Amino acid sequence: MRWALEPEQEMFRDSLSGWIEKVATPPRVRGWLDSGDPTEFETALAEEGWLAVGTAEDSGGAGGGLLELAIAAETFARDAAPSSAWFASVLALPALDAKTAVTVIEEGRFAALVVSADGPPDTSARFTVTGNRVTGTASAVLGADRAALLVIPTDAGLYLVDSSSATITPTALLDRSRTTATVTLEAAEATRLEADAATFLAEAALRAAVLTAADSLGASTRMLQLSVEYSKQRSQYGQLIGSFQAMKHAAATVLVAEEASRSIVYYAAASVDERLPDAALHAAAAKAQATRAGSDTADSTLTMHGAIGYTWEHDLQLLYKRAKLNVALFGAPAVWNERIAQALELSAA
Amino acid sequence: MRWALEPEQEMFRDSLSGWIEKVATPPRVRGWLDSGDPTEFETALAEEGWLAVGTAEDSGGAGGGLLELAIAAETFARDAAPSSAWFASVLALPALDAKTAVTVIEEGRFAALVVSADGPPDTSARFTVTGNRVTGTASAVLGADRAALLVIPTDAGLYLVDSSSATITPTALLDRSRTTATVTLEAAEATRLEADAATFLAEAALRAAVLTAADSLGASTRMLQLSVEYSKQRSQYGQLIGSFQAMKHAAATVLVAEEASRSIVYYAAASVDERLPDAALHAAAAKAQATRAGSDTADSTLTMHGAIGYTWEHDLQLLYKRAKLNVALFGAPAVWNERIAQALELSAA
Amino acid sequence: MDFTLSEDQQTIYDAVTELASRFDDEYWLNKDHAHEFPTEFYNALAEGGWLGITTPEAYGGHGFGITEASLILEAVSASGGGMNAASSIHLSIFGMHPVIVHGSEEMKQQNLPRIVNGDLHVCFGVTEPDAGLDTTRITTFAKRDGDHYVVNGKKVWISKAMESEKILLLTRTTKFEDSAKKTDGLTLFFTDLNRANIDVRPIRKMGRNAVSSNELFIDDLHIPVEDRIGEEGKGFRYILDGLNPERMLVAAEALGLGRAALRRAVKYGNDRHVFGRPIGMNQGLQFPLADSLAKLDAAELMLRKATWLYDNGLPCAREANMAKYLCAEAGFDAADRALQVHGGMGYSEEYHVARYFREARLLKIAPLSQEMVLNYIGEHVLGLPRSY
Amino acid sequence: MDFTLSEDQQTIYDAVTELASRFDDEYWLNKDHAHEFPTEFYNALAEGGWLGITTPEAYGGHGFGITEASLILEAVSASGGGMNAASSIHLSIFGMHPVIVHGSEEMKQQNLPRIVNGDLHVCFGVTEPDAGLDTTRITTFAKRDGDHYVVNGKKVWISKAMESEKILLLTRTTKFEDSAKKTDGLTLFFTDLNRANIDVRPIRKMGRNAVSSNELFIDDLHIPVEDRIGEEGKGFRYILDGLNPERMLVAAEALGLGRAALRRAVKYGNDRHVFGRPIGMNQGLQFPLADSLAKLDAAELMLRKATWLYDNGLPCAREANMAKYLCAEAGFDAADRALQVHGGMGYSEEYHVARYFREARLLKIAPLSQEMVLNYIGEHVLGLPRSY
Repeated sequence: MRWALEPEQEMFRDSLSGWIEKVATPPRVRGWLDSGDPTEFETALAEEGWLAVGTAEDSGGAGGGLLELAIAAETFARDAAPSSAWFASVLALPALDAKTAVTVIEEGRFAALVVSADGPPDTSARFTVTGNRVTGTASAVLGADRAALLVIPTDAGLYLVDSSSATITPTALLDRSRTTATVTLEAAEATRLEADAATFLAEAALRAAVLTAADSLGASTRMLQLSVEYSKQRSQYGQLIGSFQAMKHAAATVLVAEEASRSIVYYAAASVDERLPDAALHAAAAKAQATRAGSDTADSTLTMHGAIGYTWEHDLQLLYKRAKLNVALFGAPAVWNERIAQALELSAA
Repeated sequence: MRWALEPEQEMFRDSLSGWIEKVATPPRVRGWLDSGDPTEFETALAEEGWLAVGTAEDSGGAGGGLLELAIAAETFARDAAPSSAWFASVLALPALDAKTAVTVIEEGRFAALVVSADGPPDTSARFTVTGNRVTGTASAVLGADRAALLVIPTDAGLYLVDSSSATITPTALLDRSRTTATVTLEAAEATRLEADAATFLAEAALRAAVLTAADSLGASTRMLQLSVEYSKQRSQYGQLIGSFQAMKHAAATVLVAEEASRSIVYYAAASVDERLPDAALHAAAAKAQATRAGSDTADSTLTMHGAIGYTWEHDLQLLYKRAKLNVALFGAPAVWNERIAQALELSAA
Repeated sequence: MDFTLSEDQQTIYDAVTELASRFDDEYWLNKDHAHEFPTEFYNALAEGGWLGITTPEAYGGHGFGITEASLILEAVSASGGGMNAASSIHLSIFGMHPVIVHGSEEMKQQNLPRIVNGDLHVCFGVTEPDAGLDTTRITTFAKRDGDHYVVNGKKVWISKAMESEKILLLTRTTKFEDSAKKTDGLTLFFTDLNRANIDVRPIRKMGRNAVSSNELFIDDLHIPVEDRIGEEGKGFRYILDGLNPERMLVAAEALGLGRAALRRAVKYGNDRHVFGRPIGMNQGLQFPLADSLAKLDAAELMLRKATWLYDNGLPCAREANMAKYLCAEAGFDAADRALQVHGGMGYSEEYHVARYFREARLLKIAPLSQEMVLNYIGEHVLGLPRSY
Repeated sequence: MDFTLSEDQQTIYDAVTELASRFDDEYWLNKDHAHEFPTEFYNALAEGGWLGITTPEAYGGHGFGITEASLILEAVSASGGGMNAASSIHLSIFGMHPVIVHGSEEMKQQNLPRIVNGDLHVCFGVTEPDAGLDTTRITTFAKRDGDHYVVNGKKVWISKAMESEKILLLTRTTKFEDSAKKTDGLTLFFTDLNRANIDVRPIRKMGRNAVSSNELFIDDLHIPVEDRIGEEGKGFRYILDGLNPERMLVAAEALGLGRAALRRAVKYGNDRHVFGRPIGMNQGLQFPLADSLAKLDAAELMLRKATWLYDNGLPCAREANMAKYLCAEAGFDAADRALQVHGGMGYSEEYHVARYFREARLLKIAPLSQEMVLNYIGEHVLGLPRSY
């Protein structure tokens, strides 16, 4: 049994971390979030080739699979980077033909899979097709407002639509580091994609689950880090608050949850990559475990910060809201629980 | 990154599982627990060579490390096997010279590390030495009542004592599948062991943490399995109870915790084996995560069973008590939390 | 508003607390281990006149309400007697309610004074293995035959059946499928627990072992018509009356158990020193205990409100259910935390908290699971759709 | 025992509920988004005479107690106004307590009627960045200079300072290190919030944005001696009086917020259909809501007991602390679950529950963290050693 990342995976993680620390500094992130315009980040992301990771080389990608994407999601979340365009694109890319994929990756023409982030991607309502015209609406589509290309699941397979032929209305999220939008198509011109819709969406659901889990993991890491830093500065009753046992136990509990989450998230990513028989179960478990742990961590670390964590000035609130959104993003725990329970075959059906 | 067990580890797991299912059938386990005499199990365990796993070949072992031992602990717990003698021996073995180790393994002369299971092994009170005579007492020593050889941590290093020169008083545990005893030595004749006490005990603490975590994992697996079986038989309000959403969610939550626990337990075992820099942290996280999850699982599955789970007749109570004991065994969460918090360096010391 | 107990109520609580304190933890530990009914305790309560707390004065009792009854059960449980103490007297305290309200004068005169003086032990035979929580699904059948009924069937989880002379027995006199409403066709008896026709088999269980829980196999039991309570076919309605008070009493027992556990945890937290300081100084230990106290105090208020409502003839289902839920939750959490403070299950019997823990766990399952309470609140209080 | 509100209390609660219902969720959403004080709401409350609920009749108020005050704040919070509504009137409702008890007759005559009619907005200047929860550690210093004091220092988390004409200001007149007891040497003023010498900077925060929270930089502020409340050096004692009532009022606000969130969750659970059935049928959703109702109801009882004790002059610290703890916990859990029912943070503003959630979270931190309450219970009620 081997438990370390492969050397090239470690290298990827380290170089992405290095890049994001340089590019997505706290003031810059603040700027993108306050203005609601993360173009600068998205452009840099594409130009530096990070969008290529996770896609096969013959589709213009740099290779690597879901494990690499999970590492990327974790890294982006740590700095509350506005990663919706990236997340939307990596979900959509496997549906695209090689030529289109190349334009996405090389030209930074972000794509989005048009499914409601209210539930798992494979449960979203389908659009309808007449001829090569697609009609329908989907709410809460992650990153749709940032996309040039839209992958539309319809009752007759997957279609590709240019975002200029869609009505895209952004929704304000409490978590300002991500964006969703309502996408409406009225007989929009569309191109049929070859990928099998059912297979693609089932896998997209697992990918979305693992990447959302990885996002929570990254957010948790940062929230704990902020708390540890804060505990070394803040005194109460003549002692640094880090010396209070309640503080220590809270931090320890957060770390335990993070370690457990990391194990299951990486394992689930590898399991989906390797198409293990229980991959769906692992992805669901990762989603449930890591997003719940992330939400608990958000509450614990906010408590550790006291009122300062509640201010707009402190970075904690960015991560707090991000972790909270992840719980519901692409399916609330209840929905994933149903899938897990199904795998358990609880009632003799 | 590879996430599967090595082929030989899988083989070991499968053959041990096969053996335990044959040997430790529920009625037999009941018999051992009711009579308080697990000799039959212990003898078979030694005779079939399972005690050799986890010890180097030149000490009479069959090779393998903590990961193999964790797999064994998990397997034993699944059937509520009376594994204290085994657990005590694998903690003690690394302190023994090769010749003595061989007698333990080949003759089934079980050994015990004489530390109180009230806390981590490296915090237990030391015995005192005068000449080659050892004096002192330790309460709640796991498996001491089953051991022929006692490894005694003293203020002057590790000593080996024959259990015939000790006063050993068993304590009744609520979990009847394990045993502890108070060990008292009054100027007992002892042989100095070469292993460095501090190093050995520090590692014993990590091993105890990981193996207790693995025990909870095994107990959890079985409790969930019993619940799933029960849910297929029991009807309420005209429906199989497995069809109630509360039941499904409870089962799903248990499974999620189990998957997350398995990831971190195996990872921690490998980390201790490979002496990774953060091995102590991983072991502590595994102990905290898996035993807490095991305790939660015990409560959830008891709820799923309703009153039947509360009866002596049903196997659930065996696992329930086992999982509950594991929380406190070798150190309550609070104690391990302190260690984790120390690693986080919360207050600028 | 007024949050104080009446003088009588306070006196009752204090007197029973004093009386129960004469039976220490060792007493209960030994009874539990030996699976032995706590006769000395039961007799002491009977001699003190407490068993007749709710029995009308005309039959030798005190005619008090459910508030006073709950205070007695809470006090005996909180003394450290826990569920063993409470279960030994539970049915005497309030179980005869159907007899008091619907029984014949003769039945009352013959039996109630004997309940009050402790001479008559009774049990309550409702639950069945295949019916579970859905009481209307019981199948134990009483067939009328002249001046008596012939009963056949099976009961399970019948507390104190081993020790009882009589049983309140719920049967069907019309089959489920032949009843117009599913709550019709049930008939209640108060009759001798005749061992010739009722085989009583104790169930071995994790806790509360001083008072038996039993399976009953009823084979051609003949019950005289005079032993029927009220009218044929109305048994369900008669026991329904008692459901809310029953929940309140169980809540009181859970509450008392939580108090007993918390008391021991605090004592241990102060007494036990590690690294030269009491372990109670650790926030990791202290905060959960403080939380438990707050939850127990809040649950107590809900219980008091519920019993006050009932005694004043006001609707109380919401509060009765919540009291059971909150007390069982708070009581178990307190016991669980007390166990953790003591270093886990291992050293259990020595510190008694393991006994509290085992008993507290039972109260989350029986006589009504926490989930069924949530179903009730969700459907009948919040107005959400039925979920099962 | 008696668990019913008095007729007056019920009338107050109903009337304020009715009045508050005229300000709908959209109103509060807009105020929150615009960071705009809810003047219309405030004025409506003032016109209704509710701001003077605890002010003595001699000064134009109603002279009611903390029970009535808490009912008003609970009602406005539960209306959906939440903390924005409550904080806009909170200090008018009870904040003048030190003035009423210890202020000069002139101070009372000049100010209290203006509080009652809503003309005078006030804030409370106690907390400081470096003192945190330990009020005795404040350093804002008032140096006596003839017929006035000269004040310098810094305050933080001062609610409504932006909107206020006057401030209740706690200072040190003797330094901590020169005071015999750490609670000595603090002096309380009620004075003009003079912008020339007090720089008021709002703090941007996650929620409750219709009422500002501020940092105050005080630079050579001159306060006339007449603006001093009571004696020099006794300020800590004066504000100590108000600590328990303050906890009760915060509890009432948290409780109201929880009720508002739960109401929306239940409505959504009934209205929203997925796969042809209301999502409220799911036990995974229904059970947590039912649990929340039980916890809110229990927390309410603790709050009522606390205010009843205070109004009857009985010791109430245990209950006040528990009420704050339980209401904040139950209120937040209800809001958190309401959010989950709605499918998470995303669609927040549309359903208002995200606003409740943000506000409910604040109440676990401020004005007193849950952990400090647990410290209090652990040390002063359970008798465990001090842990910090």
